[in-house]
Parts: sequence; structure tokens; C-alpha cells
Amino acid sequence: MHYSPPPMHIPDGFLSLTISILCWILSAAVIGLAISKTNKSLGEKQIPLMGVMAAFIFAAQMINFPVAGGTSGHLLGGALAAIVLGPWAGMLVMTAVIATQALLFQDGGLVVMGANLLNMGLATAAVGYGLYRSTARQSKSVKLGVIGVAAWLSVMTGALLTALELWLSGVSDLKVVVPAMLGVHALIGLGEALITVSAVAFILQTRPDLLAEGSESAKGSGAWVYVGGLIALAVVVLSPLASADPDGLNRVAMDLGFIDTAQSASGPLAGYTVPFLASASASKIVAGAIGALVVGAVAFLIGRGIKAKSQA
Amino acid sequence: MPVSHARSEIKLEMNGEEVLKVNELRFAYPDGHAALHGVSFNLRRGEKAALVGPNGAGKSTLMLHLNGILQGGGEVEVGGQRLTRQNLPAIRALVGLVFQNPDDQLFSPTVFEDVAFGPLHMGLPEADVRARVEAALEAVQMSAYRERLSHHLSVGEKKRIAIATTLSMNPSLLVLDEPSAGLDPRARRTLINLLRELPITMLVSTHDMALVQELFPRTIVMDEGQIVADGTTAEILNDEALLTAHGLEKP
Amino acid sequence: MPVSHARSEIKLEMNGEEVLKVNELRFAYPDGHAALHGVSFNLRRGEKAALVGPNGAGKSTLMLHLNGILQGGGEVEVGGQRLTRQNLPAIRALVGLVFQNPDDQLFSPTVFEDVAFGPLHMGLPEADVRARVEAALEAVQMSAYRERLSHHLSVGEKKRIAIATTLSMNPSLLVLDEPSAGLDPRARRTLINLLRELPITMLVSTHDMALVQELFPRTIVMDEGQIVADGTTAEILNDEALLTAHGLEKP
Amino acid sequence: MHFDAFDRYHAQESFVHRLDPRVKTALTIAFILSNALLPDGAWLAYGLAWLSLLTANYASRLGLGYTFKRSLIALPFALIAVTILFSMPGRPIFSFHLFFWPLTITDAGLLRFVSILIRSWLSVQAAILLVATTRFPDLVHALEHLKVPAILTTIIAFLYRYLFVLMDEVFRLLRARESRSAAGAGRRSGGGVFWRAKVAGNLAGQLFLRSYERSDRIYNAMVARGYAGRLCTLNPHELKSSDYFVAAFALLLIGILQAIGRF
Ligand SMILES: Nc1ncnc2c1ncn2[C@@H]1O[C@H](COP(=O)(O)OP(=O)(O)OP(=O)(O)O)[C@@H](O)[C@H]1O
Ligand SMILES: Nc1ncnc2c1ncn2[C@@H]1O[C@H](COP(=O)(O)OP(=O)(O)OP(=O)(O)O)[C@@H](O)[C@H]1O
Ligand SMILES: [Mg+2]
Ligand SMILES: [Mg+2]
Repeated sequence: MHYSPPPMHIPDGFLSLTISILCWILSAAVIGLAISKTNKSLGEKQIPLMGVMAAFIFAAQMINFPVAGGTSGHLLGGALAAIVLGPWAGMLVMTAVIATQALLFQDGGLVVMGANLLNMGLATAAVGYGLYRSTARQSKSVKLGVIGVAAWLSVMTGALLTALELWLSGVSDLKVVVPAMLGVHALIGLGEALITVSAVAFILQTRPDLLAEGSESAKGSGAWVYVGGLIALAVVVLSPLASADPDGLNRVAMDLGFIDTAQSASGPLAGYTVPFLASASASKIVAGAIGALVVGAVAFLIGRGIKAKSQA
Repeated sequence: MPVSHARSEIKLEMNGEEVLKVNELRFAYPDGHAALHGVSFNLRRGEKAALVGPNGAGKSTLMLHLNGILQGGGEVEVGGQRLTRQNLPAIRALVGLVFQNPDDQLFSPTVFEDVAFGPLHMGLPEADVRARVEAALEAVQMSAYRERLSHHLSVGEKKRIAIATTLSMNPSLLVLDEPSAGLDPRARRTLINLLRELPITMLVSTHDMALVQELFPRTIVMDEGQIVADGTTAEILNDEALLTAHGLEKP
Repeated sequence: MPVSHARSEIKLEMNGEEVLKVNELRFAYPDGHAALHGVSFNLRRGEKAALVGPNGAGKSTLMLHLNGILQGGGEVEVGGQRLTRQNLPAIRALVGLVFQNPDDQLFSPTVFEDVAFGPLHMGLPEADVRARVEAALEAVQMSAYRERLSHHLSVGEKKRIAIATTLSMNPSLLVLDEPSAGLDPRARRTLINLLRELPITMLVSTHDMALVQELFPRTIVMDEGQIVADGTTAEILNDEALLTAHGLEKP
Repeated sequence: MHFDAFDRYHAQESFVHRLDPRVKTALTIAFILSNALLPDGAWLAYGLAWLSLLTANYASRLGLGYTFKRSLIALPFALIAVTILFSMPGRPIFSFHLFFWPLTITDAGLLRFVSILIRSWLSVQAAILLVATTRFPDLVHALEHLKVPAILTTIIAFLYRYLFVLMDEVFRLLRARESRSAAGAGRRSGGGVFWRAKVAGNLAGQLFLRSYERSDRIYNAMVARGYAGRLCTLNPHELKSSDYFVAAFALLLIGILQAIGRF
């Protein structure tokens, strides 16, 4: 009775601070949007629904099926969550799942959680839902076919993002990490696709109302088709490119100065230079200010402690 | 985990009178909780026995050992064959396990698919599978429900389908965990009649002492991972001291 | 199916104040299934009544109407107030509803938070909330469990906490849906004693006819969305024809 | 429920257990951030960071083996970073052949690889210490105070509560499948891989429906107790002076770690 996580959770320490923060900003923005959208559209009933659905995704990740040679297929769930709950609620549910995995089981780190959210929760939901939404008026078999492709691509999207983040953090070689991640996840994605398709088929057979017109699932706007389609397209184009000509991609990132900024893992305060700030003197000022803030915070806390004690 | 088994070499035949032999079975859950402390008993062909005891006595744990879902210390012999890792798949064909909650047993969308799962997994040809499904549904009087969605059935109906899912595997021993829980009196009555008429060796755990009295000639009492009494139902139900000591009540 | 509405035939003494009045309640689920066809009955202060009937009779549906979770045609009056959209929050404070599955009722992480949920949402000040939680846990003898996590409790314990979550709202009427399902005889006995000692008006749905006989002076029989009999438990349990017609059995 | 194995809280009476969950959470995040900030090869700072972890561990009375055993969880991921051993430009220190594949480990590569592992390992231990000494509901409460949006913390609280219920359900479903996964004599059993995948999908679909319908019942239970779209809670935590002192001391320590790591 062991808990086996999907193999994509990045632990703390494996991404540079810059990349971690960038991913956090991106994820926070998307999640913020998701929160405002769900707050607007969902009734009070949705709170227990999303909570139990998060537990469902968590539990469903334990369902496996034997493939061959002791390996087995698993579910990540991003695409499934978005398809059955709609994209925004699906993203929130995945956010809760990934956050809990990090908090409770240390599956994935805390500072790098922004990246994990992006890779496994947000991107997978966007791709999964976008492609699914494009089949609104299609027959059931077309729908299921597209869902299979969408689920597979959602896993590939997560894998590619993970690989790129690791590369940009200077933790792994582009030549190795992209083909390795994509190769492994091409197989994992097959399991994802098979389980997602038959789970949706099951729902279509037993409770078609949950996916029909007017359901939460159908409420996602048509714009998702473009969002999901674009991400999927980017993955389809970028994956072979990154695998076949990693040096090219490396050079471009190098020329843009992106890698240097991203890899400054050794810390924004290293030698009093803060990345993103070109001028050395500006950097010194900012670094000094951060130092002053820390000292101020310590003084404040000690002061509060003394006050609390005198009250107690 | 279910894995794809190569062509099975092991052919099990039921020989001898003893369908089930359990010897000194011990088991502790991974968290360290010892649930079985040396349980031994036998079951003869055609015998129907009740397994009673308070919550947490270890009844369900014991039942999960009978077809190797859990494997502890001690021995389990089914049809004269000792249960080992190798013959696990073959033993599972002999022991039909029906869980307490039929919802846990029925995982396919339609009744047909659920009853067909066992035979299909055994690798039977399609015609055989269909024949077995028909026979099993017939036995529980649910032939008309073949194409229904399991999800929408009543508890009593689900219960009968759950039994059919194991009958379709032609088991030599039927093990039922609390079959009457949650049924209304009518559904419970139907179930009692069904169990009475099935000509299979049976071990049934229950809290329903009236059911025990009505249906089972033999009763095994468990408490705290041990068998504390094993005898004719009449004897056991008349032993007031025994019943109160183990949180049971006379019907 | 022909039904006989026996309420007028069996005379009840109505000398107390009426806590609950249900008049001609009708309800159909969104999928068109009509679950209640005109249900009427009253409950006096301090009265404890059992609600029995086969699976699908409409017992749970009726109970969900008593504090306005479902709203169908007809009238529900609690403590002399007609239930409307406006006074829904007030009514919910009067009617404590305990669901069949305690896991559905205990949704907070800790026992304390669960029991405090009702008083908090009534807008009580913190000190009152704490006092009520203490009193409610005291009543079900679970004060020591305050800080426990709900998922670590046994079914019997969960059941008692579930009752406490409604007691903390000081209800005038306690409505319990199948409280004894899945409990072993010992836990069931504890529950029976608890229900007997709680000095609150009670409506309890159950399949456990022995529980009915032991605990409730009055029994209401439902079938197919209607009340088919309502009278003293002794009378109802002696009416063999009535019982068999509605899939019930004498304990 | 039986999945206590998922409950990482380790009941114990200790100073660390009694600290306010907000302080513990904020400090853990600060510690992990500090690790991320430390440069490669700051051995002294790593050592001191570990020492402070050990001290906290000792104060929490968990036993030293406790966090250590669980901290190995991040190790498999190190595989992905292994290539920097060979790909970072630097002085070669060791060469070997892997199936006719010449590989050379460089000093820069080794430095970076080991640094990454140590930083990661330190961070994981801090997180383990946090969840081992803080009950999960308190942790969620802390997040709420640290300005994580209420809708997320509420979802997480429900997730935690029903995780155990649904895990039980999954395991019962898996058991049902297992108990009927039999082999007929002399036959190839198991079915095709697509059929098996379909069965797994059925299990997922089944679980989904039950979860969905359960959420309806929970909603009813909430409404029955006065829920009208807004969740109210009591604040069970109050910052004590010891909390402030610990926070100040730990921040100071982190500052010192950073200074040592750099010079
Ligand atoms: N997965 C598990 N992990 C740890 N302990 C368990 C697990 N399952 C059961 N137990 C414990 O093992 C003991 C025996 O449990 P079991 O379910 O076999 O009892 P039972 O006799 O079937 O009870 P009931 O009548 O309530 O079904 C109990 O104390 C229970 O708490
Ligand atoms: N959400 C729903 N949608 C449609 N029909 C429903 C729904 N819930 C219940 N029903 C139907 O309404 C009828 C009454 O159901 P209800 O749950 O009230 O019965 P009950 O008397 O409580 O039965 P039990 O003893 O099994 O709990 C049943 O036929 C049931 O199938
Ligand atoms: Mg059991
Ligand atoms: Mg009901």
C-alpha cells in the first residue's frame, strides 16, 4: 500500500531561484484569474464539489493498470479535471492537489511549487480542455478520440515544460533532458490517454448530464480552443526541435542572455547584484535595501515578542 | 496487483471433503496493528457457516486472506492446494469474494460487463463468457438486468449482481462480507432465500444475528483476531455469557 | 398499488404543542421522478417517532424537506412557523438533520470545528459557540474527542459526533436518517441509550425494526411516496397484513 | 479510516509542536528560500544549515532517524541532474566507459551536482519537519493567515478530509478487481492491455461519480447547518512571545547562513 506519485514533481533545490520566481508569478496570475472567474460563475455548491473533486483526483492517481514487465499506467488527471469541471475549476482543483502533495508528502518542493503548478496543473488543464472544447458538436467517438490525444498532449506539455525549466536552471543538459523527459512521458501519456478516455466514456454512459450543454464542463468559453490549441501546437513543434537540434535552442537562449539570468541560482544577492537589474550601482542599492528590511523585520518581531510577553 | 499471467500450468481440482483449511493464520497491517493472531478452522464441502464478532474483530481481514488479497503467516488451503504466490490466480477462480458494499464490487458501467469481468480475465472464449454470465444472472434472478447501468440499481439489486459477478467464475467457495447490511426487510428476505438455495460452500460474516439463526447450521465467533467459539448455531446462541463477552446479542 | 392512509383510524392524543406540521407535501426530482405524493403528519413536543418503509419509499426525501433543503409543494410548519425562503435560516436552527452516512456530515478536519460549524453560521459570539460545543459533546459523551481528526474515528464514534453537530444548534426537532446502519450490536446499544436519553422531539428513519420496537412509541409507515399507516408501534407491528404489504417484517 | 499512513503528523509533546503554525510555515519557507539562495560549494553554510535542522529536530523529539528516513524521497529525481556531472565544462577528474560510451566527470560538474543534491535534501528535511510537527488542519489555517486565497485553503481542507475516505474507496475498488483477477486452468489470462486500461478507466469513472454525488450530500449537510455560501471559522491560534522570539532568532540565523555562504 504505497503511494506512487506521477514522476514529474520537481523537488526544492532543482530549479534556480529566478526560474522558480518566474514560474510562481505566471502560476499566481493564472490561478488569480481562475479564482475570480470561479467566484463569479460558481454557486455556493461548488466549494464542497471542488474539494471532493480534488480528493478524487488525488485518489484516482492511485488507480493503475498493468502494462508489461512490471510497469503500469497511471493518471495525472489535469485533463480529466478540466474536462469534467470546466477549465477554471479544474485548474483550482489541480492547484489544491499539487499543493497538498507538496505540503503533506513533500512530493514537489515549496519554493519550486510555482513550476509544478504550471507544469502539472495549469498547462495540462488548458491543453486538455482546449482540445476537448473543440469537439463541442461532434459525435461521441470523435470526442473520445480527441480526448485521448488531448490527454496525451497534456502530459507531453507538462514534460516539456519541466525539461525546459530544468535546462534553464542549469541543472540538466538540454541534449539529454528534453529527449529523456519526452521519451518517458510519451509512454506515461499513453496510460493517461487510455484512462482518461475510458473514464469520460464511463461518465458519458452513466451520467451524460454532467457533460451535456449547460453543465459546468460546457461553460468554458470558446477561447479555450485557441489557448489549448496554441499550447498544443507549440509543444508539437518545439518537442522535435528541442530533441533534434538542442544546440540551436541553446544558442538562441544564450544569445538572448536568458540562460545567464535564469541560472543565477547562486542567489540574487550574490556579490550584491540582483538579476534583471543591469546597472551595478542600482543592484547595490536594492541589495542593501533588502538587507535593511531583514534587519527591520527581526527588530519588529523581537519587539512584538516582548510586548506579547508583558501582556501575558 | 493483477498482472497478465502467462499460460497457467497449474490446474486445480477439488479433491477431498475439506474445501477450506485455515491453519494458524496471523496477520499485522503495515501500520503494525495485529489483526489476526493465529486463526484456524476448516470448512467441508457444502457447509454454510456464519462468522460473527464485534467491529474490528478481524472478520474482513480473515476473508481477504482466503483468496490471497492479503497474505500473512500461517497456511490457507483451498481444495487441497496450499495458497502460494504461484497458484494465486488459480485460487482466485475457486474462491468468490463478495464485499460488504456492493458499490465496491461493481466497477463497470453495465451489469453485463461487471459479471463478465471474471470470466474474461480468466481468458475464456467469448461464447463461454456469455454462457457463464447468463447462468450467473439466472441464478440470482436478474437476467432482465443484463444491459442496465449498475450505478442506477437499488441496493438489493446491486447486492444480487455483486453475487453474480463471483458466481460467473464458478467458485467452489463463496465468501460474503456482511451481505445483509443496508437492505430493507424485503430485499433481505430475497437475499436469504437466494443464499439458502445456492448449492455452494459458504462463509458469511454478519452482524445480523437473526440471519445467522435462520440460515446457518454452524457459527464461528471471532474477537480480537482470534476464534473464540466454533460450533452449532443453536449452542452458540444459547450461550449468553459468550455472547455478552463478545459484544453480541441474541436475535 | 392501493394504499390505505390509516392516520385517521388510529387516534393519537394531541394534547401537547405541535413541533412539526407537514401538510400535503409533494415533490418530484428534477429528472421527473415523483418521490412524494401528498404527505401529511404532525409531531408533538417530546414525541419520538419512527419512520419506516422499504428502500425508495421517500423517507430521505421527506427528511430533506423538513429543514428546507428540498422544497416541494405543500406546507411544512416548524414550531408554529411556516417554512418559507425568508425564515429558512431560522428553521434550520430549529431542525437538526443527521444524515445516514456520518462521513457526509463530518466535513471539517477536526471534531471541534465540525461541532462548531452550526453555531458559527448562526452568527453566535465565540464564547457561546464554545459553550455549545462543550454541551453538545457532553451530551453524546465525546468531550475527550474535541481535538481529534474526524477521519480517525470509528463508525460508532462518527455517528455520535454527527449527532453532536446538530445538538450544538439547540434544535427543537432532531431528524435522523438510518442512525443504526452499519453499527455492531455494542455500538448500536450505545446509540439506543443515547437516543432514549436525549430529551428532544425526534423523527428517525430506519430499517431496524427491533430498534423501532424498543425505542419509539409511535411509528409512521411510508411506501411509494405516501404515508400508509401512522399509529402506536404496538398496533403497527401487530398488523401482519400491513407489514407484508409494505415489505416490512416483525422484529 | 485506515490510511493513517498518509497522516504525516507525528503526535508528540514538544516545544516545536507548540510553536504557532504560521511561524513554523513562514520559517520553513524562509529556510528553503535561503537554501535556494546559497551558492554552489558553500559547504560551511550547508553544514550549519544542517546543524540548525538537527537542533530543531532534536527539540521536536521526533528522533533523528525520523526526518532522515523520509528525506530520501527526492533522491530519484537526482537522476535527472546526473548529466551535469559530465556536461559542465571544467577539469576532468574521472573517466569511464558506459557501454562503449566515454564519459568524463568534471570538477565543476561534480561541485554543482553535489551542491544541488545537498540543497534539495536540506529543503526536503525542513518541509518534513514542518508537517511532522504541525497538524495538517493547522497548516491550512496558517496558509490562510499567510494570505493564500480562502477558496484554495477551503478546497485543500476538504481535500484532506475526503482524501482518506476516497482512498479507502479506491482501495476497495482495487481489491474488488484483484479478487476477480483469476486464471483459468491452462489459459492465458489477464485480457488485452486495452481492456485492462478500460477497466482502470471504469474504476476512475466510478470513483468520479461517487465523489460527485457525495459532494452533493456534503453540500446538503452544510446547508442543514446554516451554510449560505460563506464559511466561518474560529481562530484557534494566538501568537505568543516565544513565537516572536523564535521567528526573530531563526531569521537572524538564516541571515548569518547567507553571510557565511557568500564570504
Ligand atoms: N488497512 C488497515 N490498516 C490498519 N489497520 C486495519 C486496516 N484494516 C483494518 N484494520 C484494523 O484491523 C482490525 C480488524 O479489522 P476488520 O476490518 O478485519 O474487522 P471486522 O471484524 O471486519 O469489523 P467490522 O465488523 O467493523 O467489519 C481492526 O482493529 C481494524 O481497525
Ligand atoms: N437525486 C435524485 N434524483 C432522482 N431521483 C431520486 C433522487 N434521490 C432519490 N430519488 C428517488 O426518489 C425515491 C425516494 O428516494 P429516497 O431516497 O427518499 O428513499 P428512502 O425511503 O430514503 O430509501 P432508503 O431506505 O433506500 O434510504 C426513490 O425512488 C429514488 O430512486
Ligand atoms: Mg468487516
Ligand atoms: Mg434513505
